[in-house]
Amino acid sequence: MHESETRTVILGVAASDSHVVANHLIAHALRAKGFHVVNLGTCTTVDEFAEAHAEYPWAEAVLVGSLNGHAYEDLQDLPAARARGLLGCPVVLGGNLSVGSRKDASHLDRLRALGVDVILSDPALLPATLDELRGSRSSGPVPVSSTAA
Amino acid sequence: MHESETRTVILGVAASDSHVVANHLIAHALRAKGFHVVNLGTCTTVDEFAEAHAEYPWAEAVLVGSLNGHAYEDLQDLPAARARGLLGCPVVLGGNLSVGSRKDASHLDRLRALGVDVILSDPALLPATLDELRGSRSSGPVPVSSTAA
Amino acid sequence: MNDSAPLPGPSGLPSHDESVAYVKELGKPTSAEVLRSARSAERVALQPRCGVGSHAQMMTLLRDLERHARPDVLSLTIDSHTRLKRFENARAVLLQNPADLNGYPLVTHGWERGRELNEAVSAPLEIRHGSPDARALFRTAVASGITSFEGGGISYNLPYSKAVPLAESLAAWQEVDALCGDLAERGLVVDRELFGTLTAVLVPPSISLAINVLEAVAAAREGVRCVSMAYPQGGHFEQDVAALRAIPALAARYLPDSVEVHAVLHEFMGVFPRERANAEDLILYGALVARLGGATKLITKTYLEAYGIPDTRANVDGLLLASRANSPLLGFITLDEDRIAEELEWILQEVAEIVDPVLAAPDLYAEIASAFAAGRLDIPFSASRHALSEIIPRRAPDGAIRYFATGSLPFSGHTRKRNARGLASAGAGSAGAGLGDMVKGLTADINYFLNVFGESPAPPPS
Amino acid sequence: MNDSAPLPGPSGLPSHDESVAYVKELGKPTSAEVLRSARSAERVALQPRCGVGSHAQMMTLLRDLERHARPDVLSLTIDSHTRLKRFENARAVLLQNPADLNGYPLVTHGWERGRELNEAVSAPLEIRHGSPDARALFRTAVASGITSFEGGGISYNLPYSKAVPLAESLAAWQEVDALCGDLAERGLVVDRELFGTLTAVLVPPSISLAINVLEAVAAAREGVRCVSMAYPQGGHFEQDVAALRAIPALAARYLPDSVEVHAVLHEFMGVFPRERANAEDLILYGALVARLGGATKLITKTYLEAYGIPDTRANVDGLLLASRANSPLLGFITLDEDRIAEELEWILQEVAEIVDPVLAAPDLYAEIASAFAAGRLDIPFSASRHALSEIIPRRAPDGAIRYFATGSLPFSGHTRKRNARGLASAGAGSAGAGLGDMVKGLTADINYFLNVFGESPAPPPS
Ligand code: B12
Ligand code: B12
Repeated sequence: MHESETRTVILGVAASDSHVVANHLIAHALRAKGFHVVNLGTCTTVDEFAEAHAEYPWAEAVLVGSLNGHAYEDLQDLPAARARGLLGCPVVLGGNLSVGSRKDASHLDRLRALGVDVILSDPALLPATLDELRGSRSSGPVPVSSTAA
Repeated sequence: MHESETRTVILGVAASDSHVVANHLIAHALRAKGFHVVNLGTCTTVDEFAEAHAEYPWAEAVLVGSLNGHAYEDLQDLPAARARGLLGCPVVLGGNLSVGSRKDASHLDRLRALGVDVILSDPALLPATLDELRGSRSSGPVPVSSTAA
Repeated sequence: MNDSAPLPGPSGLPSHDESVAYVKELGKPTSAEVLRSARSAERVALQPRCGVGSHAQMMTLLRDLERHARPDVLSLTIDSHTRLKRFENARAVLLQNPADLNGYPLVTHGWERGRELNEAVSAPLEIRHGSPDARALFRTAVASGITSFEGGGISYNLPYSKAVPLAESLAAWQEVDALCGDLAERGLVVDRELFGTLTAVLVPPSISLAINVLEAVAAAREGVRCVSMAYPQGGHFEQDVAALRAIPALAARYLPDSVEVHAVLHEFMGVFPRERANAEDLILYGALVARLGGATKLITKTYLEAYGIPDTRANVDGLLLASRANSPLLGFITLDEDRIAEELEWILQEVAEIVDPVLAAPDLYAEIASAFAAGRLDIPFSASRHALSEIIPRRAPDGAIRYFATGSLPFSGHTRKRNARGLASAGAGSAGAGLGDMVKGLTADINYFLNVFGESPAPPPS
Repeated sequence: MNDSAPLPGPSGLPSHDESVAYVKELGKPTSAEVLRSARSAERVALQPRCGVGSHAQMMTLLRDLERHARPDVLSLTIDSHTRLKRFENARAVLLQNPADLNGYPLVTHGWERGRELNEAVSAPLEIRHGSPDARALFRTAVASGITSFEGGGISYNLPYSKAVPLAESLAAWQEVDALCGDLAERGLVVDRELFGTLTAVLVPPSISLAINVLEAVAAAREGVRCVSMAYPQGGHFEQDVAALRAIPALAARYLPDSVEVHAVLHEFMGVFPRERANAEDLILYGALVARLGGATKLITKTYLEAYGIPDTRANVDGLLLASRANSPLLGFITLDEDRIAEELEWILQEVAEIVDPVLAAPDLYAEIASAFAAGRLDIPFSASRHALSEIIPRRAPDGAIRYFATGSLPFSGHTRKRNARGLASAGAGSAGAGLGDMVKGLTADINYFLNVFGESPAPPPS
């Protein structure tokens, strides 16, 4: 696995979703911390994330934002991609992850079942989360459900 | 029965009740129509109404206002007074006749059961009602439940 | 807690010292403290009217209001048997059907239950009632640890009873005020709220404020340290704002510095629109008047006002809507300050013309009684025989409340002319008009907000 | 009506004439008619956002909103698969779990069901969506008898999709506009609402209005006769009022008299307070801005905004609260007219500097596309690659939205200096500040109302 001097992450917003303000801010903030951010922007399908990861295989994580409530539907292709050996890095998801105002925990479970590794709500926690993921990665397999949400 | 040239009515507000604005207006309005109004004002018990009727036996009716919701409690002594042969004229009641915002018809029934002859909501109907009562009186007994409410 | 259980018998009341200690241990602020902190935070404290006959239901009502609307002060509105000391009637109805009571019969329930209510919520309680002689009720309230008590020898007599002489009610309230003075010395400041709302309908601001001033001066002399002067929203914006702003000016002029004075607004207390949307417009309007007039506290109404005592949900909704007036986002509103200043000047002038002669007399209480007997003091639509109700208020074309007849009030020619001028254009003043016309005009003035909203003046279902 | 029944297959659409006749027979006013009468009554028409996946639930939702809140116009908010023409995804989710859709997939449900919805309520419907290419959706809407359609070649592309070229979306919307022209000739005026709200967050008024003007000019050229220009409440009172008042001025300057133009306000579309009371303060504030700015229509929010798509009750409550702004009792409010006039002048100046060069070009559509490519036209926080997002908005200390970076907008030196001056005192302009600081500052500007209400910037539960 290639390790560059600057740490790389892939960032994007889920396939049916055009909410982009947080995406802009997260990209800026991670760049200010020295990350190389490959920002795929809004309306990014799982395939596009996978292509980007193939292009930047040293990327530490794929960071997906989803605000419009369609996270589950938009990540339907994640298990298939993983089955094809793609997107071998942790997938971190954040935003507003289901439709409606009263959220129960089950919608997070079904996202984890799709293969989402970490669910975060506060983007300020991203750098620490990335550090932790890198730590656990060098010592073992990707943690399956560490979460700060 | 004594019949004076000017028609007389007895007016007052129920025993526990001090709401007096409508009482003032009704008195003014009936006087403007030529009635002699014996206005007993607020907080008038059944006994006081009965005394006034004894003093003005030619009064055509006793007009009772009740706004605070206590009409039923405040007229508890009406059956006893009637039993003693007092208040032989029609008793007309108007106002806000029970406690609470959603009224059902039963509270009117129990007032009629106490001996209230007419329940009116709009004081503008008083002159016509008094005419009608006088008409039916000269031809027969007091009507027991004519109502415009 | 169980209304079908026997009511507690008349029981010995605890001493003032015990009650003061109880309030300290209660672990909640007094009304006076709540008012002080609302004022320093520049927000309007909110308070609903609420009172039901049953103790269990009263507990539930207070808790529900607190949980859903977080009012700053909660009311125990007392039933109208109790306020007339018809304690036996209150007891009879309570035992038979507590829902028939239009308020909570505290004396009948007793002070131990009063403490239960007090402990059930974190907002302080105020007793709202209408008793010409409130001594028994006051003692029960203090024993219950209740820190705010409404009323006064004039304001809880004339609008509420028919035949109680003023000398009697003034003496009873002098005792209540003196008890407050005693409590203050023992470390408990009771908020004494004066009921300047009077008969609520078309009350000229200077009448409301003059009665407030007289009662406040009397209370201060007995040692009362926290006075809330209440004014009923009349419906004309600049006039109402000016009336609220007059309160601190009057306090500065007539009361010692040692007395804290708060302005309280009653949301409109006259004929309310029946349609919910219209009623809510009026509720929000009232709350904005309170905020912009600098009131410390607002007594709220509900969209069911035209129908009867509201249910809890409506009461909560009324509080929540009114609380929008405390929004930090209303700084953009500017007012017609010139117009307000003009009204303020007029109001202060009229109040001075009414109260200065009374305050100059050697015996305040005797002078109040004889001034009312002579009409030098007066209120419109008195429920009592002991006020002449010679004054007749009307609305000017802009909605402001003016004197159509000033009766025997000792007004200057200037004041009388100004009022007549205000009404002249209304055509209200046509001296030749008959009684019928006058009643019609007055009725239209009373139905003012129905007209604003285009509702017919048909009365609500009885 | 039953979602588990097979969906209607793609069916032939009725002709324009049939649809026009259908609307006439529907027995309810068109959106354009509702807007016109709201304007002449000087009230703000109210409209909620609302859309759920299931047809049966959509019926219930519309009926419940109408019954409890009587909005003037009702929305069909379309799901975000449909807006990206991912009709197959919409169908898949609909069959599997309609509650997972964030809107009503009208194309998938089909126009017959659209008519069912239309017939279920007495308010006219508007389609709100976000489609760069809305032709299929528009045709289905017209066939459903729906008389208001939101969007535009710029405003429904840049905020909503990543890679659709402007030429493509402009062409698609030119077709929609031309269809509206055809319908107008056949007697049905469709209200075409432009989505000047754009990316909603920190949108400088002149950007919103410039895009509105360009889309309106394009629409008018195709025969559109009723245009609603929408502007997102930014949060600064005088700036927002000025922006709304700019709309009739811009219409007079840039559009033929034959086009009716309405101003529409979107209640605040950025980070919303989480506490219900604070959210409601903001909702009422937005409604007052609409009223005082002279908007014809207001798109409402709910106290659940920070959490997700609201339930019906919250939507009703939001409408009822906003309707207080139509109160006849707010005549007392006067505004800082000088400040508003100054903002208005600036806004009109900035809009002219942005749109005049574009409108001077021979081919409007080509010029729009190349101006965006060059940054002469731009929007902040673009979701699309086809706008540069070189412009960076910031809040001045008073909360007004100013340009921190004007990118390649063809602004005069005067305009640039004025914006810089506005921000200078914010410390926002310190040129030496790093990216981290800029992001911090921007984030604080975005979280503006959280700060106003003292809420922590912690995000709502995901
Ligand atoms: C602005 C906005 C828009 C703009 C977006 C412009 C743009 N291109 O960005 C417009 C008007 C176009 C829009 C459209 C829609 N929107 Co919108 N929108 C909003 C709004 C008002 C603010 C969002 C925003 O920018 N916030 C500022 C940023 C900085 O914060 P944020 O996005 O909330 O993100 C925070 C966290 O979620 C987290 N986060 C975000 N991404 C990530 C990623 C990672 C990896 C991590 C760790 C954290 C993280 O960090 C951020 C800071 O705390 C919100 C409601 C609100 N008030 O929050 C609704 C909201 C998100 N939208 C919503 C909806 C439904 C839509 C639509 C689908 C509506 C429709 N059916 O037409 C459309 C379609 C868009 C689409 N195709 O997806 C809903 C989502 C509902 C739900 N989940 O139940 C919301 C919540 C509104 C609501 N209450 O109903 N919207
Ligand atoms: C002003 C007012 C007061 C003033 C009264 C001053 C006074 N002395 O007159 C004050 C502030 C003192 C007051 C006190 C109380 N009030 Co009060 N009051 C009102 C208010 C706001 C307006 C009443 C009014 O004057 N209207 C103007 C006149 C012209 O109209 P009206 O009285 O409604 O009468 C109309 C009809 O009812 C009818 N009518 C009246 N009398 C008669 C008589 C006849 C014969 C006929 C045919 C028709 C008729 O004609 C009138 C014109 O349409 C009403 C609510 C409202 N907005 O209507 C509450 C209201 C009447 N009060 C109410 C209550 C409960 C009280 C209190 C008991 C509260 C308490 N527990 O402390 C006290 C106690 C008073 C007592 N001892 O009875 C309730 C009654 C509740 C119920 N029935 O469910 C009301 C409805 C408020 C409410 N929504 O809760 N009140």
